[in-house]
Amino acid sequence: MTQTDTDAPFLETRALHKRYGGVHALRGVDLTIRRGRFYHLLGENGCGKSTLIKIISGAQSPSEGRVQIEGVEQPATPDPIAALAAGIETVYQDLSLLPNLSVEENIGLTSQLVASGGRLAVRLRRGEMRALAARAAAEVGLPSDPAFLRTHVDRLPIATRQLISIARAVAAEAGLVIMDEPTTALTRREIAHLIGVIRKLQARGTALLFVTHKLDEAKEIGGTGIVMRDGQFVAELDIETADLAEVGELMTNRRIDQARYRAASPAAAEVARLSVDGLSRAGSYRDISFDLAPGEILGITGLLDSGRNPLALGLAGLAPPDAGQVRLDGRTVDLSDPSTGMDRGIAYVPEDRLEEGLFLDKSITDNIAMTVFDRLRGALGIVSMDRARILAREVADDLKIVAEDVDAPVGSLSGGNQQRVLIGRWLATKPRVLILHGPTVGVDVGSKDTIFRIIQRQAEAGMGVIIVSDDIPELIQNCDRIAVMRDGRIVETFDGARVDAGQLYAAIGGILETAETAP
Amino acid sequence: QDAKDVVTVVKITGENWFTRMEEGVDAFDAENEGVNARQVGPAQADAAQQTAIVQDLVAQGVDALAIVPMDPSTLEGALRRAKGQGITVITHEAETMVNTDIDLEAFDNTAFGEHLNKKLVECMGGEGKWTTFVGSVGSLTHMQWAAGGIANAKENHPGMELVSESNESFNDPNKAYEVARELLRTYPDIKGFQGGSAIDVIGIGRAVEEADLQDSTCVVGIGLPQDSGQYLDTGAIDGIAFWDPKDAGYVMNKLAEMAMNGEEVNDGMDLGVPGYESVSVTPGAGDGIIVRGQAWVDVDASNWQDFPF
Amino acid sequence: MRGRSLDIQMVGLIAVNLAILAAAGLTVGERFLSPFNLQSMASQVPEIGLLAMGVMLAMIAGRGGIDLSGIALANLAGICAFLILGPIADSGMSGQVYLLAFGLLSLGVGLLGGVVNGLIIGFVGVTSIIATLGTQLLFTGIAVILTGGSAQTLGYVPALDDFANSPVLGLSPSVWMFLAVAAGLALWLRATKSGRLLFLMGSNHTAARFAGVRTRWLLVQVYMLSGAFAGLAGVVIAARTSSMKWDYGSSYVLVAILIAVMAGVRPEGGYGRVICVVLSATALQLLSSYFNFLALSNFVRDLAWGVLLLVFLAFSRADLSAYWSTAIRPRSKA
Amino acid sequence: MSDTDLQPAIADRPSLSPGKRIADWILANPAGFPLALLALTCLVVGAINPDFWQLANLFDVLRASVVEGLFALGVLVVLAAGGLDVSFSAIAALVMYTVTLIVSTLVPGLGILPILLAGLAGGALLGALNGVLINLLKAPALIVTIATQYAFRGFLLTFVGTALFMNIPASMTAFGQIALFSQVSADGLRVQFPAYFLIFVLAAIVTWALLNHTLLGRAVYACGGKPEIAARLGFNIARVRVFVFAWAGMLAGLAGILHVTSNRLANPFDLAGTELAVIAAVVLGGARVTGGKGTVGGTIAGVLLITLVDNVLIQVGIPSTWRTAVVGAFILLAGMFYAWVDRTAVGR
Ligand SMILES: Nc1ncnc2c1ncn2[C@@H]1O[C@H](COP(=O)(O)OP(=O)(O)OP(=O)(O)O)[C@@H](O)[C@H]1O
Ligand SMILES: Nc1ncnc2c1ncn2[C@@H]1O[C@H](COP(=O)(O)OP(=O)(O)OP(=O)(O)O)[C@@H](O)[C@H]1O
Ligand SMILES: [Mg+2]
Ligand SMILES: [Mg+2]
Repeated sequence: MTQTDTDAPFLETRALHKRYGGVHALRGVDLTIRRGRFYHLLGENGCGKSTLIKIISGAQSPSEGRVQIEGVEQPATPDPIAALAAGIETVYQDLSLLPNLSVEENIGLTSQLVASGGRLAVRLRRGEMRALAARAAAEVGLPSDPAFLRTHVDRLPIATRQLISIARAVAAEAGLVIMDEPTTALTRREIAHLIGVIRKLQARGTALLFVTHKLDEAKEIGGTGIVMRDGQFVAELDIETADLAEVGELMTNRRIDQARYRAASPAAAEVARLSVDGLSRAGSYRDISFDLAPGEILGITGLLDSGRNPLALGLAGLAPPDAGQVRLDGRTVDLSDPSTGMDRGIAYVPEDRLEEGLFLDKSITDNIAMTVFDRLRGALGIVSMDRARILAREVADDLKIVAEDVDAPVGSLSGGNQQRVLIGRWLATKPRVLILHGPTVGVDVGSKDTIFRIIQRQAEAGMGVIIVSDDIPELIQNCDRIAVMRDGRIVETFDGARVDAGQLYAAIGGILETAETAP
Repeated sequence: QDAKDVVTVVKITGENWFTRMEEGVDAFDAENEGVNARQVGPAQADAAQQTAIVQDLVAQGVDALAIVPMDPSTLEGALRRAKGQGITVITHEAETMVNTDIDLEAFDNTAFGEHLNKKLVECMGGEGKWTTFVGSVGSLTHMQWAAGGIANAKENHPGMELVSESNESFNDPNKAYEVARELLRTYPDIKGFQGGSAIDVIGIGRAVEEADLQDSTCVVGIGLPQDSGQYLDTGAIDGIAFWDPKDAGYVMNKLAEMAMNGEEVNDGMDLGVPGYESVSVTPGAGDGIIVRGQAWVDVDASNWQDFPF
Repeated sequence: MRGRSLDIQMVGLIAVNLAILAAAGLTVGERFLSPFNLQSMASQVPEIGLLAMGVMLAMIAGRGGIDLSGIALANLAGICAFLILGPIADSGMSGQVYLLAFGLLSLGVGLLGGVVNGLIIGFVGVTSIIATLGTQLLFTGIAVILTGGSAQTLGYVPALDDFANSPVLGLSPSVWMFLAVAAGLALWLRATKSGRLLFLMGSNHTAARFAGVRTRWLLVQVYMLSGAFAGLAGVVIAARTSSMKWDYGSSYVLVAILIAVMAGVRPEGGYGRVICVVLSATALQLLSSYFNFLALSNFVRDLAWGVLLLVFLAFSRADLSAYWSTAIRPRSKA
Repeated sequence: MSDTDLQPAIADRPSLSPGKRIADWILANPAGFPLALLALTCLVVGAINPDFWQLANLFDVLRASVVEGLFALGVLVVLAAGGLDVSFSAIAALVMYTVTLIVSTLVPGLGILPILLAGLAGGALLGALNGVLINLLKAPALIVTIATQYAFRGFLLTFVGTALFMNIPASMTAFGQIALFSQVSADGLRVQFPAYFLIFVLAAIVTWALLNHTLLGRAVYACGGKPEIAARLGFNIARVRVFVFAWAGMLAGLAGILHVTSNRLANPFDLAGTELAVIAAVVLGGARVTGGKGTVGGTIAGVLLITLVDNVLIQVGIPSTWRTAVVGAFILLAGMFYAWVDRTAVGR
C-alpha cells in the first residue's frame, strides 16, 4: 500500500440507501474512513450494520447513493473484486468461508483472484498461497504447519474458523479491514491476541471498521464510535471517553434502566416445572443441572462456543444429550427426537428464524397451525383449514401481528412480525416450557417490546420460560435468574433483578476485566 | 371410394434395416392407387412407445396395420381391439401372435437357423467350440434361429461343442463386440460364432479382427451387406444371410391389401416377389394364418458389393 | 387455500390442452375428437400419470427429491404378481377375482419397494437421486433374474383387458381408478396433517424438523405412496398390454419427470398440484397422439417435448418474478 | 498464545473411534473406497477364475472405460460445481454423428486432428448452451439437462439422420486401429492396447490440472460448496457454471468421436441411456450429487470398478441376467457407505 496523504479519506459513502423489498434497511448513510484509524459501528440488531458493510465491500449494491475509495467511484453493480482490489477486506458475521476447501485456500485464494482481476483461467500459485497462508495463520495465532493448512474448513471448530476468516483479511494487507462481530466465538486470550494483531495492522496504516455489540471491547480498542439507528447514523463520538449508558441510549433511543419488564416472580411449586440433572453431551456441554419453577424465566448465556447453543438444541431434542436426564413436572422426558419433547409440552423457538423456523413461501396460517394440525382435524382426519385460519387470526391478534391476510406468505412480513408468527406457532401448542433461543435477533425496538410483553404474560400464566441469548440487556430485562456458561459448564448463576451488565460480561469471559471501571 | 390406409409400424424408426423396409412400403404405395401405404415407428426401441403408436393408429381408424412387433405379447391387447374395429392386422416376425390375420415369415425360422449353422459347420470343418448371439433372449425369432442352429449341430456334428449360448447384444454392435472379446478371452480356442441380431456380426467381426483371428475363426449370422462388407473383405466375417426387408415390407402390404379385399392366401401361392414365389401357409397361434417364403439370401465377400444397402 | 384454486400454471396447462385439441380438430378433423379416440388417448394416460404423481411427491418433499425407480418398480410389481398367481388358467380363479388378486399383489410389491426407497432415503440418509438410481437398477435386475429376461404373457384375460380398455361411463375403469387415486392424493396433500406437513417440509426441511415434524417417517410415507402408485401402474400396464417385461417403458423415467416439471412442481420442493400433473400428462398425451395422427416421427415429438419443457421453465420463472413484484407493492404501507 | 493452544480444538485424533477414523480417511482419500472395492473384486474374481489374471483383461477393462471415463470426468466437474448433467450422451451422439457425417460426405480425406478438434468444439458449444440456459432459467441443472437431452437427440434424429453407417473417414478408422502395445498370447490371441486410450489419460490429466492447479478449478469447488459465499468472495458463479457444462460437453464430444473411431461405425442411436450409469460411477468414486466434492482419481477408480463388474460376470460364471442387479446393489452400497461417512467423519 502506498502511503498517500493521510488526511484525504480512504473511503467515503454519500447518501446510501438500501431497500429489501419493503424493508428500508439503510436510509441515507454518510460514512468517512481515514487510514490508520479505528471505527466502531454500534447499533441494535437489524439497524443496518451488516447491510452497510455488504455495500462497502461490493457484495451488494446500494439502492441509492455512492461509494468512493481513494476518490474513485465504485461500480454500481455488486463487484467484490473491485472492492478487494481497492484494498477492502471483510470478515463477515457468517465468516464467508468455503467449507469444502482447505484452510490455505480460504486464506489465500482471494488475493490471487484479485491479482488476476477476477479472471479464472490462470494458474493457481500454490506455493505462494501456502506461504501467504502460513504467514497469516501464524500472525493470528493459528498453527501454520502444512497438515493444518490442508485441513478442510468444515472440519474445524467455529473459533478456529473465525480466526481463519481474520487471517484472510490480515493476509491481504488491505487499506481497510472490516470485521463484523469478529470476537463472538473467541476466548479472552484469543481476543487479546487479536487486538495485538490489529495494532500491528494499524501501524501499517490500515484502517479498521468493527461492528460489535460489545461496547466494552470497543472501548478497550479505542477509536471513533459511530452509532446507527434504523438505518441512519445518529452520532459519532470518541469511544474511549464516551459514556456507555449514553451510547446505549443513542442506539435504542430509550433509557435503558427503565426497561426491566420482569415484575412478577415465579410461583412456588412442589415439583419443578423442568428439572435438568447432570445433562452432558460430548464436546458440547457437561454436567448441566438446574430447576425451573412454573412461571419462572431463566436466562442462559455465554460465548458462542460456551455450549449454550448445543444445550438449547439438546433441551429441544434436536441434539440428544449423551447423559443425564430431564424431568417435566416430575416425569422424565425422552429427548431423542424433537417431536417427543414437543408432545410433552416443550416448545423451542429456534435462533435462526429464516433457516430453522419459518416456511417463508407458506402462508401465515400454515406457519402457525402446523404444530396443532392434530387439534384441527375433523371427520376422516381431514384438517379443517377454516379452523386453522381462525386460529391463525386469533394468534395474530393476540400477538399484534400486523397482517391483513393470514393466507399471505410469511416472507412478506417484516422481521418483527415474522418472529411473532414463530412464537405464535409454539404458543398455539400451549406448552408447559417455552425455550426461546435468541428471541429478538434482528428484531427492531418496537417489536422487541411486544415480544418481551408476550414472554412476561406467558410466565405470569405459569409457563416455565428459558431464554438462551447473548443479548445481555435482554436477559437482564426479562429474567428471574441468569445462568452463565463457559467451556460447556454453568459457571455462575445470577439473580436477574440485581445483576448488572458488567458482572455478566465478566462472567461470560468475553471482555477484559478492566472494562468494569466504566461508569 | 377412398384409398385404403395401410400403416406399417416398425420396431424403431431410422435403423438401416427398417429404412430399407420403408423402400418396400413406398414402392407398394407407388404401385397401388387404391392403397395409401406409409411406415411409422417409435424413436426408441421401447415396446411402450410402439404400443402407444399402434393404439393411436387404431383410434385413428386406419384400414390395415402391418406390424413388426418389438415384443409380440405386449401388442396382443391393442391388436385385438384393432381387429374388433375391423382393422386388418398383418404381422412380421411374430409367429406366436394370436391377434393377427396373417403373420408373414420370410422363411421357416428353424430352417433358417439350421441354414446358418450349416454354413458355420462347413467353415469350421465340422468341429470346435462355437456359440450363439441373440439381440435379447426375449426376441422370439433370434431364439428360434439359435435353436435351429443348435439342433443341427447336435444331431449331425458331434465335434461341434456349444459354449455359453444365447449371448445378448441388445442390438448394440459395441455390446456385441465386448461380449465377443470376453468370449475369446474365456474360450481362447473358440472357433465359431452364429449371430442373431443384424448387428451382431459387425461387433463380433471387429473383435475377431482385433484379435487377429480372421483366418482361424468363423463368423456367420444375419446382417446387411453394406454394413458387413468391410469385415467380409478381411475375412473377419465369413458369411451372412438375410432376407430383404424391402421385400418383406412390400409383401406385408400386399398381404394387407389381399386380406382387405377378401382374397385368400393359399399354400404354394406366388406373391410375385423373389423368395415369396411359392409360400407355405399354416395356421397361426390364433385365428390367423402364417405365411412363409424362402426369402433368404446368402452373401459373402464375393457378392456383397451387389447389394445397395 | 383461497386464491390458488385457479393459478397461472393451471390456466396455462388448460390452455395448452385446449390448443392441442383445437389444432388437432382443425387439421386432422373429427376423427381426433371422436369418442373412440378420446377414450383411447385417455386409456394411455394412467400408467405414466401414476408414475408422474410419484415423482411429484418426491419433488414436493424437497432437498432435490426425485424418484427414478418408478417404472422399474411397476414392471417388477406386475411380474411378481404374475409369477405368484401364474397364468389365469393355472390359478383357477374367475376373471374378476384374478384381477383383484393381481392388483393387490402388484400394489403390495409396489408398497414394499417404496418402503425400501423410503428407508434408504429417510433413515440411512442417502440422497434420493442415488438411492432411487440404485433401486431402479436393483428392481430391474430382480425382474430380469425372475424372468430370465423374457416377456411374461398374460394372454387374453377379459376382466383384465376390460379394466384397461372397455369404457364404463365413457372412460375405461383404469382411467377412473387413476382419477380416483389422483383425487385421493389431492385430498391427502391438501387436507391431511401429513400432506400439509409435506409441503412445509419441502419448503424448509430444517424448520420442519425443528418444529417437531417426524421428517424421516414422512419421507418413508412419500416413497411408500410413490411405490404404491408404481404398483398400480404395474396393473395398468399388465392390463393394457396383456404382458409384463422388465424393460417396458424405459422412456418413462424421464417422461415422468417431464410431466411433473411441466405441471409446475417445483424441483426445489414445497410446491406441486395434482390437478396440474393430470393436466400436464393429458397435454403430453394429446400432443403425442396428435403427432401420430399427423404421421410425424417420434423424434419430432422428443424435440417438441424438450423445447416445451424449457418453455415451461422460462414461463414459470417469469411468472414467479411477476408474482413477487405485484404481490408486495400494493400492500406495503397500508 | 502458542500453536498448542488450538491443537486440541482442531481435532483430538488419538481418541477417535475406529469408525470415525475410517470415515475421516475416506474423506481425505476419496479414491480409497472405489479402489478398495476394485481390489476386492479383482481378488474374488481371480480366486474363482485364475484365468482372470492376464494382461488382456486389463486392456479390455481400460479400453472399455474410455468413453464412459470421458463422460465421467465431465460429470465430475459438473458435480463438483454443484450441478448435474444428463445430456452428455445426447451431446456425444449429436456431435459424433454430425461430425462424422459431414466429414465423410464433404472431406473424407480429413486428418484425425481436425476431426477431434471439431468434436471438442461442437461438444463445448452444446455444453455451454446448457450452462447458459441454467443461468437464464434459474432452474435445477437436472431438469434443464433433461430438456436439452430430449432436444439434442430429437434434433439429431429429426434433422441430421438416423442411419447407421460404416463408411466413416479413413483417418478415423486408422486412428482407432493404432495400437500402443500389441502382443500375441499363448492362445494365439492378439491383444492390442489402443492408442486412443492416451487421449483419455490426457483428458484426465488436463482435468486434474484444471481442477487443482488453476483458479478456475478452485472456483468450481467453491461454487459447489457455497455458491452465495463464493459470489461474495468475487467468483463469477454464472461464468463458472457455463464453463463446467461446456467442459462436460467438450469431453462428451471427444468421447463421441472416440466411440466412432473405435467402433468403426457411426450410429446415432448409440450411447443413449448411459447417463445414469455414468453418474453412478462418479458417485461411487466419491463425488456427491449435493456438490463440492469429488476427485479425478476417485472418478477413474469408480469408472474402472463399474466397467470391471460389467465385464467379469461371465468369467466368474454369474449369469449375465444378474448384471443389472449387481450394479444396482453396488450403487446402493456405495450410497449408504458415503452417507455413513458424511455422518460419521469428524467435524460434522
Ligand atoms: N437479504 C435481505 N432481505 C430482506 N431483508 C433483509 C435482508 N438482509 C437484511 N435485511 C433486513 O435489513 C435490516 C438490516 O439488517 P442488517 O443485517 O444490516 O442488520 P444488523 O444491524 O447487521 O443486525 P445484527 O446486529 O443482528 O447483525 C433488517 O431489518 C433485516 O431484516
Ligand atoms: N417482502 C415484503 N412483502 C410484502 N410486504 C412487505 C415485505 N417486506 C416488508 N413489507 C411490509 O413493509 C412494511 C415495512 O417493513 P419494516 O420492516 O420497516 O416493518 P415495520 O413497520 O418496522 O414492522 P416491525 O416493527 O414489525 O418490524 C411492513 O409492514 C411489511 O408488512
Ligand atoms: Mg449484522
Ligand atoms: Mg421493521
